[in-house]
Amino acid sequence: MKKIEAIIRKSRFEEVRKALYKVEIHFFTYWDVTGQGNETEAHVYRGVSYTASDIQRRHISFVCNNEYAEPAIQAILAAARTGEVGDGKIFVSEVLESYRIRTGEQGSVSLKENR
Amino acid sequence: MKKIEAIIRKSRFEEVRKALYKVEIHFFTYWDVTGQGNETEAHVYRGVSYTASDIQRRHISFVCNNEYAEPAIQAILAAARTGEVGDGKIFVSEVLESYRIRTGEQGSVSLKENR
Amino acid sequence: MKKIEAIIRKSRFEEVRKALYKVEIHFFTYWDVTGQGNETEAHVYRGVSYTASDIQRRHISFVCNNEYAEPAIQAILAAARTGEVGDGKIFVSEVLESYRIRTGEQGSVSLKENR
Amino acid sequence: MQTTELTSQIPQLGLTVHNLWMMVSIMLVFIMHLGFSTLEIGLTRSKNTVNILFKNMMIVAVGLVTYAICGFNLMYPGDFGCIEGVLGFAGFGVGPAADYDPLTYHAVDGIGGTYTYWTDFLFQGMFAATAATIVSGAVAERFRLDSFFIFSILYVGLVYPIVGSWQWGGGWLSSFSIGESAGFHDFAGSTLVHTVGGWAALVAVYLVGPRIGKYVDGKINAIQGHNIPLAAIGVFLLWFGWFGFNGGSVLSADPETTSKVLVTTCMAAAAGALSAVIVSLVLFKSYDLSMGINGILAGLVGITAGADQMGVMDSIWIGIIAGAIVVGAVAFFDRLKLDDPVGALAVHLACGIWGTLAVGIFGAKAGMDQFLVQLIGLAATGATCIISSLVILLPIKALLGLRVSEIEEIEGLDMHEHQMEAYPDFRIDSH
Amino acid sequence: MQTTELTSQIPQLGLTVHNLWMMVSIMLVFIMHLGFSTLEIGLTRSKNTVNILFKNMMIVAVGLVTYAICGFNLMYPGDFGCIEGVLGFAGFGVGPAADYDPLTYHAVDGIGGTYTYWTDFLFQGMFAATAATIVSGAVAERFRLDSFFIFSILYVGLVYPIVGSWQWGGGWLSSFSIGESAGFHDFAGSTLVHTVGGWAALVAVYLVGPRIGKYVDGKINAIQGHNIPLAAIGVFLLWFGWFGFNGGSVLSADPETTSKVLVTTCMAAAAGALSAVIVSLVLFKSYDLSMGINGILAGLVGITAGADQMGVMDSIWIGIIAGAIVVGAVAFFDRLKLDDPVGALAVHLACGIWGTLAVGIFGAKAGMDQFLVQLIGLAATGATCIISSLVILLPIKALLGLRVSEIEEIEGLDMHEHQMEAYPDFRIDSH
Amino acid sequence: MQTTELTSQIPQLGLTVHNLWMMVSIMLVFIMHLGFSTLEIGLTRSKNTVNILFKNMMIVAVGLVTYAICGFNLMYPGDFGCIEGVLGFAGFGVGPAADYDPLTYHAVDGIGGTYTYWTDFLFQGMFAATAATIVSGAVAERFRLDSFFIFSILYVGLVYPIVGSWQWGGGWLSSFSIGESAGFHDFAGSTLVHTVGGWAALVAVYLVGPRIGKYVDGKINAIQGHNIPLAAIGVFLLWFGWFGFNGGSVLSADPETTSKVLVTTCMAAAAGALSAVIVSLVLFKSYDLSMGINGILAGLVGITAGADQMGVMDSIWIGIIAGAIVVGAVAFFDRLKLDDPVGALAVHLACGIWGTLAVGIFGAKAGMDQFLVQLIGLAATGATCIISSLVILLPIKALLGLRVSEIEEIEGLDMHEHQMEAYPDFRIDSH
Ligand SMILES: Nc1ncnc2c1ncn2[C@@H]1O[C@H](COP(=O)(O)OP(=O)(O)O)[C@@H](O)[C@H]1O
Ligand SMILES: Nc1ncnc2c1ncn2[C@@H]1O[C@H](COP(=O)(O)OP(=O)(O)O)[C@@H](O)[C@H]1O
Ligand SMILES: Nc1ncnc2c1ncn2[C@@H]1O[C@H](COP(=O)(O)OP(=O)(O)O)[C@@H](O)[C@H]1O
Repeated sequence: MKKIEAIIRKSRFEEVRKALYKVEIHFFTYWDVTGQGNETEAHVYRGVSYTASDIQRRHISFVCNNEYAEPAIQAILAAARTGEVGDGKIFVSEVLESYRIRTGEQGSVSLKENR
Repeated sequence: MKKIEAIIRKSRFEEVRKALYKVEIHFFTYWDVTGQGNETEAHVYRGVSYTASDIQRRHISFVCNNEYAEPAIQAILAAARTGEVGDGKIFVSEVLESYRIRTGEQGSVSLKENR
Repeated sequence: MKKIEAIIRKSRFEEVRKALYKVEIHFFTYWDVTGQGNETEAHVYRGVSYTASDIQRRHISFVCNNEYAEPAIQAILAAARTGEVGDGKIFVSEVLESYRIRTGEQGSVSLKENR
Repeated sequence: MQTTELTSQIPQLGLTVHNLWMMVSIMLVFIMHLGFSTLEIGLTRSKNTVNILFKNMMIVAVGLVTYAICGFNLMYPGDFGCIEGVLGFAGFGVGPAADYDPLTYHAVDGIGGTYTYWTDFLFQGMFAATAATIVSGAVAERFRLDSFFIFSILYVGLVYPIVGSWQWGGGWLSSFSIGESAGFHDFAGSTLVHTVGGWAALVAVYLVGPRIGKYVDGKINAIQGHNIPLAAIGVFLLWFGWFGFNGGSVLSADPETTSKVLVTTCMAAAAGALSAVIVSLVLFKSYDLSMGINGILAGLVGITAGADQMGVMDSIWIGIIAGAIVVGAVAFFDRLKLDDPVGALAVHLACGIWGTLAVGIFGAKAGMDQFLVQLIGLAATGATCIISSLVILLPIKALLGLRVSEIEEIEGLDMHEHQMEAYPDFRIDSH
Repeated sequence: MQTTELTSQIPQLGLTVHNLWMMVSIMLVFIMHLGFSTLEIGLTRSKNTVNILFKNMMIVAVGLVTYAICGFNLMYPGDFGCIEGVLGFAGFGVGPAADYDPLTYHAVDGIGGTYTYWTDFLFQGMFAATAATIVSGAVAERFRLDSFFIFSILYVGLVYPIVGSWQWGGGWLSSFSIGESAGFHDFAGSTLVHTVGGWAALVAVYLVGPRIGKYVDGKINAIQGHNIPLAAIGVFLLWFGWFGFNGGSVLSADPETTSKVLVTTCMAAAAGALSAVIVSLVLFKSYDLSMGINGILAGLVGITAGADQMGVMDSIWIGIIAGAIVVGAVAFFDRLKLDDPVGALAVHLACGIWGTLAVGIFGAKAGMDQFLVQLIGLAATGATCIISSLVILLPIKALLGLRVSEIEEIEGLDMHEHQMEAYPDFRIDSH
Repeated sequence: MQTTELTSQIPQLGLTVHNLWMMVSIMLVFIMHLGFSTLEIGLTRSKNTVNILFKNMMIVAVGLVTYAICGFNLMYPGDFGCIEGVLGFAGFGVGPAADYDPLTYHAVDGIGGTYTYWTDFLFQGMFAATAATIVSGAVAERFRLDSFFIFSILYVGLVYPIVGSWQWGGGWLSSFSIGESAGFHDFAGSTLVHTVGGWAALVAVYLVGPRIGKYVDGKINAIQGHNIPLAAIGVFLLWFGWFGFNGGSVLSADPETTSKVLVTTCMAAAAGALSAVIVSLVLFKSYDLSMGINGILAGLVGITAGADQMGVMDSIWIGIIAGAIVVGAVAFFDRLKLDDPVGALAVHLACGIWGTLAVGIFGAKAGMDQFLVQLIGLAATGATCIISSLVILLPIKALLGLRVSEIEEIEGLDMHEHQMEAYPDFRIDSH
């Protein structure tokens, strides 16, 4: 099982969501984070102009069986790209075990569709 | 050391907290996330009814020594379950190292109680 | 590649940011979480005094190449410490792969500076 | 123009001035409903915000309509056809009598007519909804919406005006006297509005039970309100509205009386704030803004019964005592496990009682006889309100239930009763 | 003092009273702009909040200044020098005529002078900005700021006052009659303010197109507003302001008329709220607060044309129908893919039309002739507004464009046009 | 009724009307405190919200009470027993003199009595707290609560009324003249309220030092306010309140003067908004709402000294210049490292000075002599305020300290001084 974490622009979120659907990733969890990176944003406040390198981004995280990982990564890479500095990153790591709380199922079956 | 991540219903949070206490998990970190999954929620807004599959959930995360992992998982499974679609997931992964910032302690001792 | 996760006091955030800069960690992602631990906070609300053990903390997360990990950890340990209960934790885990969305670069090069 | 011609305009001009003041007061009392709304949502959790706003907004509408249908004619029946001094009814609907002349509709000696029929109706109508709003705050976060509205319609449509008629409609209470005392005195409604709302709130809070998590294992937990700025906006707007609530209750723009009423009102509010803050600083070692808010309201409710009778120092004392009472009362009701998220019982019931009694202690009417009259008036109206509330609420409880389901309460009434969130863009960390 | 000396003060005293009421009304109409502001930001997404506030705040400034420069003298030209009954202009700038005497500036039979030149200007100036604000709400979240201001300046500076002059400035509409009817009747501006804003909003919404994500694959999506408490504050403040909008439109403090206008206004608002809530409860099985809010506004807009003509029951019926119309109209405009984030078309256009027609159906002037006059008045003003809006907007569209870029719309106008966030401390989960 | 009988009511009727206007003004000035509250919390960080609300709410209470105890009698001493024209005191407490008659208490030629003793006290009392509120905004986010209240009590209780007595109490400044000039002119308090607050703010800001992180390594950082909608609500309410602040300062409801004052007030506010926005658009290439907000306030403060003297064009010019000044002043104070989170120095001090001087430049009194008188008045009051502030603040600094601890400042005053959060349900990303 792999855990895929992607830090993307909020404005690309809907595209990424759609792309993940296409590769059968229907389950994921996301939250908003602040990213510190290359990109900066111009602000003006009461006559002070300044640039901030803290930029709001969306963090998407999901766990999937190994065979889903590569297509999902490609899907995100394609959907989240604008080509401008600040498009974000994808990280992949290993997950040992997974449980579906509702049924108590364990292992790769717990990641499969089941209503 | 294991990292346990659980994505649960907000309404089950207090139960889960209590259950974790019983298995001696007194330390954890949580934040609110949006989950995309099977469950949908009905909304009405200015005469438009719609269902959303983005549902607010709570993400609990903690790192514990290996022997604590299994009881903690069972505790969450029991406390977070309602039996309805949308109860959430638990993921387990390996952690290489841990530090307590206050004391600089490293390794499994840093996860033990110490006031 | 290593993923470093640190849960720190919000009030130490600026110090930690500076310390990470010094060890050439220019990229990271952070968000606010609630920590459940030893520390408690006193509150008063409409005549009821109570203590809460849910305390707002900041969660910093970044992935770096192996040789950067140790200096980064030491930097955080030094910058985030106040010596009072509640200073937080650092966790280290293994990451399998990393991608830069903008360029599609993969592997350790994707973690290097590139504008 | 001829002198006499001009002079004949004077009564009309007088009516215009006084009526203008009353219309300003109407608006001020109206805006109190916004004050109540933001105060109540500020002091409760975000997950119930839409629900509370819905109640507070609709209660104005329901209040005005029921008052138009029957409330006004129950409260000001003219003569008490049904039971002398206790119950009268001038028929359904509104509209002036055939021989209506605004110049004489409400004429004050030495002043002349002071307002029109329409002003009268609207001013009273705006007051009416207040009583139900008080209940809404006290039972917030767990009361069923439908049950609340059934209760409100009956309470605002029937109980409030009937009790009100005893005093303001010229019923038995207005002429009830002991010894020297010249009748029950309730200038702007410490009893007739605030305790009438407060008693119903008490019964409703008792019947519906506390919120989940409020009293656990004998411990009192604080359930914090989610938006203190909104609560602060609420209390400022309520103070603002009270200029009309008390100022308008003079029923004319008489300069000396109205301006003095504004002074006593403001001094009581200021004193209430200071006293509540100082008392809670001593007790809890903290500058407790939530108590400061309650202290202002305590002072305002406390002065309401006697705002026209008090001197400056009297009103400061009334405010100081009200501020202390409210701190004690919040703790007291908590001790009794009467869970009142916004402190409505402490403010409206406890300080409404205090304000009514204060007329017998401070100011122009002070005296043992007056004190007794006030006490009896309180007892009579209190008993009536408690009994009526039970008579209305118990059947509702049996048929519909008063309380939402547990899951609804935990996940919030907004999502379940309204399928809407108050703050969809914000990350909420609901508690 | 001598009797005659005293008596000679009566006209001045009358002027003072009536003028005082008008000044109170000015303030109330002013505060409506705060109401519009919070309503509009409440019903839109957090990422566009600064933008909407900027528009609403600056529109007051722009409105007042353009009205001072030319609007006032276009709307109240005295005589129609240019085209009889259609277009007149009394010159740039403001200031009373040489022979100005406040006692006769606006004298009402049997009452005398009721306000000064300055009161007149400011009251009308506060009204003027309202029309542009209506447009602002309807095109929120995607309209360019510069294009909006160019449009507003021209529309508030020219179109609004010219159309207004036809009726309130004594132009052709004010004396237009069919059969028995005594001229077009628009008491406080259902047509002249609300539909004038509404038609422009319709054209602008059509030209600018819907927000991204609103209509996808033939499906209508709800884009929730981000702050329901602010929307609720808005609607309360608008109701509050309407006391002055309608009450001040009496143009004197005449006690009987003003107080009755306040009653009809409030009853229509209350009825509108109840009706919209009940209709949407039946249709959507949900207590829809957002519709309750629209219902109140619907009732208020609906009563505005005939607030002085209606009885209590008439105003309740007008409110009930307005409340039902608004629910239908929201769905109707959505069906037409006219995306209106705050419901301005449903409230101001649909209910403005309804209110104008209602004068021919309910109340003192009801009758077929009057109905036709109202209809023709609506048609004439509507056509003028639509054409003028096109004439102004099409060139702007060609030169500057009406719409912000896609990325700007997705990331929010706040960051792009203002480089500022509305809530920097809060975690926003923008949608 | 007999003609003479009726006629005898005229003076009383006049008093009623004028007093009514003053009571309306009292309410409007009162609601300014809500405006200040939401403006200040909007422009500061969420972690200090409860603290600021606490200060703003309690300052009203403290202001009214200290004004009742001694302020009123210091400001309007009747005769200057202590130092002729400089210091007088009519004793502790409030209450009219034995021979008090409202008909003559404040009689204006040709108008008669215009308000009662009570109205006078309350109107002045509402003004008094304003000065301390100005300070509260400027030192927000780092000043100790206890030190602030000690300062406020002394400043509002002693300095404000003594300085005020020089002009409004009939002291030396009111009759000070050079050449042709007819005495210092400060209609509604550009000097006596706004700069009196502003100078104290300047001293306090200087003594307490900037917020951590504001000036780092010679760079000026922006510390954004957390809730722009609240700031916008604040500025609208302040404008609304200014109708009473300036309108009430006419001290009667005289129709021509009051309505013209409202016009000049509104035009200056509108012009200030436009000018500040345009200037900052040119300088910073951004539609800066925060500057628009300051521009409105700048215009309002600027017109306050001469609102009764100006024509429409004068007031527009005053507003335009004030709007430009405020943009420059914000940058200027930042350059001096005087950290003022809400721009109180730029608005109240800089534009208060501008407004005072403008009386010598624009309007009916313009002239070199008048300009000099205004300048000297400014210098005298300014010196007094600065010295008094130092005399009060330095001992407080020595004994208690002015500033909270570093950890308290970083984590927020709310948690440390109040143990309460403003938004417990929201995820805060504090900065
Ligand atoms: N090594 C990292 N660990 C965690 N988050 C990262 C890392 N590198 C980048 N990010 C996240 O990705 C975002 C975009 O990165 P940035 O450097 O601005 O652009 P780019 O990747 O296009 O060079 C950052 O804001 C940050 O949130
Ligand atoms: N593979 C996954 N990766 C990350 N989060 C997941 C995954 N599967 C489910 N979740 C989270 O769990 C929540 C509940 O899942 P859902 O499919 O709705 O119910 P159930 O698990 O009962 O079938 C989702 O909203 C999502 O936040
Ligand atoms: N094992 C853990 N897993 C996840 N988070 C933890 C763990 N231990 C501590 N934390 C986080 O660190 C914070 C500080 O820990 P605490 O026990 O209060 O202080 P200390 O580490 O100084 O003893 C907690 O609030 C919690 O957020």
